[in-house]
Amino acid sequence: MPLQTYVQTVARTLHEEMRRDERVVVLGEDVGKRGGVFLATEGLYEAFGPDRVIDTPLSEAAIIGAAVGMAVHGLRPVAEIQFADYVFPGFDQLVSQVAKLRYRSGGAFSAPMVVRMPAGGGVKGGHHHSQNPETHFVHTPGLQVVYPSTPSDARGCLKTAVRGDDPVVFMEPKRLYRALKEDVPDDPDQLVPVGRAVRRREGGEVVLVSYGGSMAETLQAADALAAQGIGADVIDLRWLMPWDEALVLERVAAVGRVVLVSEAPHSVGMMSEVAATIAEEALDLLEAPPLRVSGFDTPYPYAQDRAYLPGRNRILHAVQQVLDY
Amino acid sequence: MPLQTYVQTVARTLHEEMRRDERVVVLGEDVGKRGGVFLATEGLYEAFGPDRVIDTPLSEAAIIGAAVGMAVHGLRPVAEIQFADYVFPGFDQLVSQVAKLRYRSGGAFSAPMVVRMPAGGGVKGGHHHSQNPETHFVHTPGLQVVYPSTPSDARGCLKTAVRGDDPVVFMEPKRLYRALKEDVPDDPDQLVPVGRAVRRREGGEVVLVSYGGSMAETLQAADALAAQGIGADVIDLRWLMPWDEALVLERVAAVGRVVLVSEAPHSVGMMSEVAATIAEEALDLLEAPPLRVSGFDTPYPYAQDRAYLPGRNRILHAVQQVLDY
Amino acid sequence: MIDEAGAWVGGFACDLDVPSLQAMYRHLLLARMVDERLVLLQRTGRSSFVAPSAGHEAAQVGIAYALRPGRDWIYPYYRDTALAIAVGWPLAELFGQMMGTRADPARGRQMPAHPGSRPLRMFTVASAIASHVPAAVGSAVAQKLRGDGDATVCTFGEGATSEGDWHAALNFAGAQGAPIVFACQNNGYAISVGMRQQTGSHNVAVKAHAYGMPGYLVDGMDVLACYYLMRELMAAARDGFGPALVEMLVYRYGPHSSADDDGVYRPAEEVAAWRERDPIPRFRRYLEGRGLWDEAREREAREQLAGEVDAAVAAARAAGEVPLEWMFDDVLSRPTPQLERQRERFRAARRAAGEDEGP
Amino acid sequence: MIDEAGAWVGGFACDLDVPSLQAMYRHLLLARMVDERLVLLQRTGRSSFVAPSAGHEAAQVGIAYALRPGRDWIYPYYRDTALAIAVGWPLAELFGQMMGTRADPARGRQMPAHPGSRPLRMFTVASAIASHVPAAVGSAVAQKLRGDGDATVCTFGEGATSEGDWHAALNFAGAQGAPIVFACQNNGYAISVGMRQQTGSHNVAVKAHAYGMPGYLVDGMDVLACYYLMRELMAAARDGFGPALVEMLVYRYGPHSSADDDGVYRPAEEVAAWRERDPIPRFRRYLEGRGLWDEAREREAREQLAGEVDAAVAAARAAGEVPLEWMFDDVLSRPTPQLERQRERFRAARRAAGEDEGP
Ligand SMILES: Cc1ncc(C[n+]2csc(CCOP(=O)(O)OP(=O)(O)O)c2C)c(N)n1
Ligand SMILES: Cc1ncc(C[n+]2csc(CCOP(=O)(O)OP(=O)(O)O)c2C)c(N)n1
Ligand SMILES: [Mg+2]
Ligand SMILES: [Mg+2]
Repeated sequence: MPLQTYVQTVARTLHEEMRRDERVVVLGEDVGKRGGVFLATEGLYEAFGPDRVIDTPLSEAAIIGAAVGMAVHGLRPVAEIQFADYVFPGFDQLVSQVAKLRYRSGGAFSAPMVVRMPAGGGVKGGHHHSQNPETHFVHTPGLQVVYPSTPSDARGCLKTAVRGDDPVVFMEPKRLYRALKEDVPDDPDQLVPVGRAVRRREGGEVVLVSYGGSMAETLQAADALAAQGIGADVIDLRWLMPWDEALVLERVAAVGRVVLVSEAPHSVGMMSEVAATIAEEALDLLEAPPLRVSGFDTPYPYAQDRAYLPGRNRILHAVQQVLDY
Repeated sequence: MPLQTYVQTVARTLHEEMRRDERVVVLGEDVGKRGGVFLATEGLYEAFGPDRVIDTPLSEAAIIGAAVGMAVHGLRPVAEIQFADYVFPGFDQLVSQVAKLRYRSGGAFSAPMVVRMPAGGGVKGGHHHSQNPETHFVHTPGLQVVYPSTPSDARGCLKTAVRGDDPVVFMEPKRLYRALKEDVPDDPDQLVPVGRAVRRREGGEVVLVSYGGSMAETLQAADALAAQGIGADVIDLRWLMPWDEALVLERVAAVGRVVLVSEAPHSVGMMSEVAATIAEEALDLLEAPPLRVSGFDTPYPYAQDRAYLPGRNRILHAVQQVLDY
Repeated sequence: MIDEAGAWVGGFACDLDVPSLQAMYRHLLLARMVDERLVLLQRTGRSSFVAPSAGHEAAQVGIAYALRPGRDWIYPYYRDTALAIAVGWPLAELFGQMMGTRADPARGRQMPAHPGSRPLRMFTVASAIASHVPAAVGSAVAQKLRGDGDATVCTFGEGATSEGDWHAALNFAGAQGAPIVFACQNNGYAISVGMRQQTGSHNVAVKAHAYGMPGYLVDGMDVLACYYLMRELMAAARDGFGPALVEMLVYRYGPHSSADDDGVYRPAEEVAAWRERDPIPRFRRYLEGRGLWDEAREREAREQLAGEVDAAVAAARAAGEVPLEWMFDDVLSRPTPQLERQRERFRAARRAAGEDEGP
Repeated sequence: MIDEAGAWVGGFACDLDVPSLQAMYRHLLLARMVDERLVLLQRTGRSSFVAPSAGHEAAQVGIAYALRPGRDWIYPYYRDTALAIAVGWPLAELFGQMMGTRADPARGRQMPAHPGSRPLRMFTVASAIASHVPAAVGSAVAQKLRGDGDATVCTFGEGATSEGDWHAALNFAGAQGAPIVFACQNNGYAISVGMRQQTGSHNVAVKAHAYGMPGYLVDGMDVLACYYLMRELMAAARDGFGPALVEMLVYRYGPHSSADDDGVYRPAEEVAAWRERDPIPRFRRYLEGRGLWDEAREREAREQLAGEVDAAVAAARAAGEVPLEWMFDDVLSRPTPQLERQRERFRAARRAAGEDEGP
């Protein structure tokens, strides 16, 4: 396969899945002729036409809500929310319908679908184009949540999501959309299993856990540590619900020190859950407190776009603290 | 003062505040002639008329959104969401407008308001009349969040909220609305400071932290422990954002064992944050892992209404585990 | 189509055959009887909630008869007891749902007044007002895409029309020309809030303009008027003429629900005046005028239906309580490790407390 | 009011005095020039984003002149650069906002194209489409309650009309009879999505029916038509006649934003045809016809305005960068202990890395 960016991989994967299964339909704002404002649906309209690539009115409630009825009718909708920040007008649909349908109908109905959304900061978009709302999804029972950090994972996770029997919130780190190219595998059935994390580095002195856009800074920090001769074990969670407790606990038990990196606001974030679980399950194996490096409890700022992110230096500072503890 | 139930106290407190300050207006579904479906606004319509007690159309976005413009214009709106579960159609307003207005306008505008909502289970209401969405609020920077568990606290916190300069999400545990009567203080200016928790019991063997509806079961558990000669220190958080880290850390440091009780779904709940903070700040003082007793990662069930709640026995089981550790 | 005295006033001849007309009437009767039984079950503590449908029966039965059950999709709301009955929802399932027993096809997951049935293509009701309307539109968009020649009907009260999700849904349906009929049962109140505070428009039907679809206003106390209008519109939708909005003027005779006291917000005379217009006697007068019904038939029907109701209640109760641990099922297609551990701890705590595993 | 050739075709005499007419024209000109400068600033990396308003100026200036600045409230959207300019937003603040410098009254908190001003009662723009419309209605409800005789205007594009929050807002305004005018700038596209996919209705104005308010359709390329209609409706709102919806037919000459490529979804001929209808030359023809404008005045005005723009850009840049730590302010009226600690850690990490405290 040729080298591909993240966003190209999304478009190609959708193309493959739509060719494979004619029940797969794409809907969202500007996903048709425009190919999506980030071009994540480029070429689909030309290939599959307006019935399967639907330019919707400007309403996230219509997009997510209609996907429920489509899924119940047997289609496999892949909805695009133009920015994760704009999921909120459709949030009632996600919470009240999508997440609860299987449960409340006793399994009579379910709504397998994918809700894709570019998320995260670092693109000078201000707080309405930079948020990381994963907490809202993870805390809503009935949803699967995934936030892949590489083109290959995007491909494997998207295929898993499209083919699965559950609703999946699929978050894409927009600042990595064109940041790197990868030699993406072309096996059409290579899936990333639900809930399975991956180790990106091996090392014995500290465990770094992250996901999504922050994997970039986390790996930079790990490389800086390696240059200093400090071995960091790096886990990319990928799936946030269910998340891979087993792997995290195994590595933390082995290493004893852990730093958790996520760019969402600090309070009640995904990493609060990971830290709480570690404290509950591995207290005696900890050599130092599990430290979180997060976004701040502020709306996402504009002028200080990069400073808001848990950058390399903030991660290294936390690592130093757990090493010195 | 005569003995008052929780819901009576809410109505009387609103009455006092509306009399005190003519800028205070109440709006919501059925808050007028009907006095609210729980009677939390009983008598207000008769006393203050349809201009200050507004029966709105059936739209939570209209309720919360209009409150923004009212607040900007100098009123002090108190909005009622009929059930916390129905905040979601208005969630975009809360996240995109209410929480961010002060920040995004650089302080030029702000939206001081109270958004009241009965929350929590135990009333055989199924998942659309039982949810505890506090995570969604606490994780949204720009909101204050409070969930008082007693009539007196409801009064003190509501006055603080109405008089403050910030938007406050005010959650009320509906299963306690009529469960107990209290001799509520009648000092018109007795406020509960923002962010201040309160100790409900003193004891040296385990700390129990909870808030809202679950305070009832938490106190039952503490009483059962006391009967066995085990002293439980009980903290009622009241405010969830900001929350009283200082008091929690002080008690945990003194006692070394802690159990955290909340009826919201387990993953990424308020108690994930409390546990993570304890692990970060008081690791070496812990004699046992901080255990959480929570609602489950399921939609709120109907038939098993009470079993879903973190009841006395589940709390006692967790206490036993931390004591035996 | 039939006036208050029961005379046919339609501009064409009624083409329903006699058995259908009689079945329609029996469905109206049955719905009213079920409603009364539900109120009783709630009062005696066997059920926790009722949303009475009395006064809405003609509208709902009219809708039901315009559908092709098992083909067209139905997206109902909580007051649609008569609709559910008339499309053939087994009464034992109905009472199972209302009492939360094992007879509930939804396994006791929701409060009473939340019908649903996969074989009948009846989407399970959700409490959150208007939240089902976008899903209904998705169903219709899928029908159009698949070209299967079916259509969808979606019901709600007039209060629902104020919600943003309702608007989003109708607007999308209009843009797509999707085969769906939106049937609003306007009873003048959303709990206590009357039409004047609900919206600035004089009626609901006019709101159709906003979506480029036709809007209709029909007497919801006239079962044949509702039936014929719905039949036309469902056929038009199936034939590719796109969506329509229907407003059916009805009245709810009872309180909003078992938790409501309607005396606070509406005058007794108003209720009494609408009682005069009760759709069931009105349709009976029509049938009697044609010699298709009489007192003997009435007595016989009531007896037989009462027997069916009794049997269904008994069956629903006999099915037994829903097991405690069903609470953990059906969240996703497979439980997460997180939920597995929560279930384990739940069991351990119960064991430690000497509680049994539940029914 | 003025035809394409610039002739007055109103049914009454234009009552605006000469200085106002000339000021109006200068505002149109200035807005276009600012727009061009913004595009330039973005291309040269001085700003990160532009939402061009070229083609919308007549609608926006018409609205602005119908307001009583500092009394009526304005709830604008991101494309309202000309509106902000015409109500008197200081250009240095405008460029400060666009470049995120200290000259921004909002302290560099939002991306470009987000005006706001407390003294002008201009609510700070939010990116989330239609999210400001309910707030605008709240403003009008408060005005009604306080009886202060003012009104509110709220603007948005036609795409915004599909959002649920938009509907919730208009419906509430209708039910309350609140003093507000909703002014929709319909440029035919929501990014790439045309009216046909946006809604089933033929136009936006007709949607007013759903809310029991009057709906108007006006040529948005005719500044006087926009002005007179808005003046009437604002006055009616202030006088207690309730809300109204206005649809102004405009065209956006540029791409949706600096991140867009409009060539993908609309034909060049369409853009060219609308260029022919440019509102600025059209109004100039009118003024020239009355002898109120000529080439010399044009040259002089352009020179003077260019000078103002240059000075404002320079002042906005000179104000300097926004300090790093302003990021932590204005979340609530006082920082939470949680945020205080986060700020402390942020400082500590920067110190440890040898980074300075920032500007
Ligand atoms: C989103 C949401 N908000 C509020 C409620 C509470 N509620 C239940 S029924 C109801 C009134 C509904 O009125 P209408 O739509 O006219 O239907 P009706 O009950 O009159 O048949 C309200 C406000 C709800 N269920 N969902
Ligand atoms: C809630 C929300 N969804 C999506 C977007 C992304 N978006 C920004 S502008 C736009 C199109 C708006 O079109 P319209 O309302 O017609 O205004 P115009 O830009 O044409 O003036 C979209 C979809 C957004 N800002 N907010
Ligand atoms: Mg109603
Ligand atoms: Mg537009």
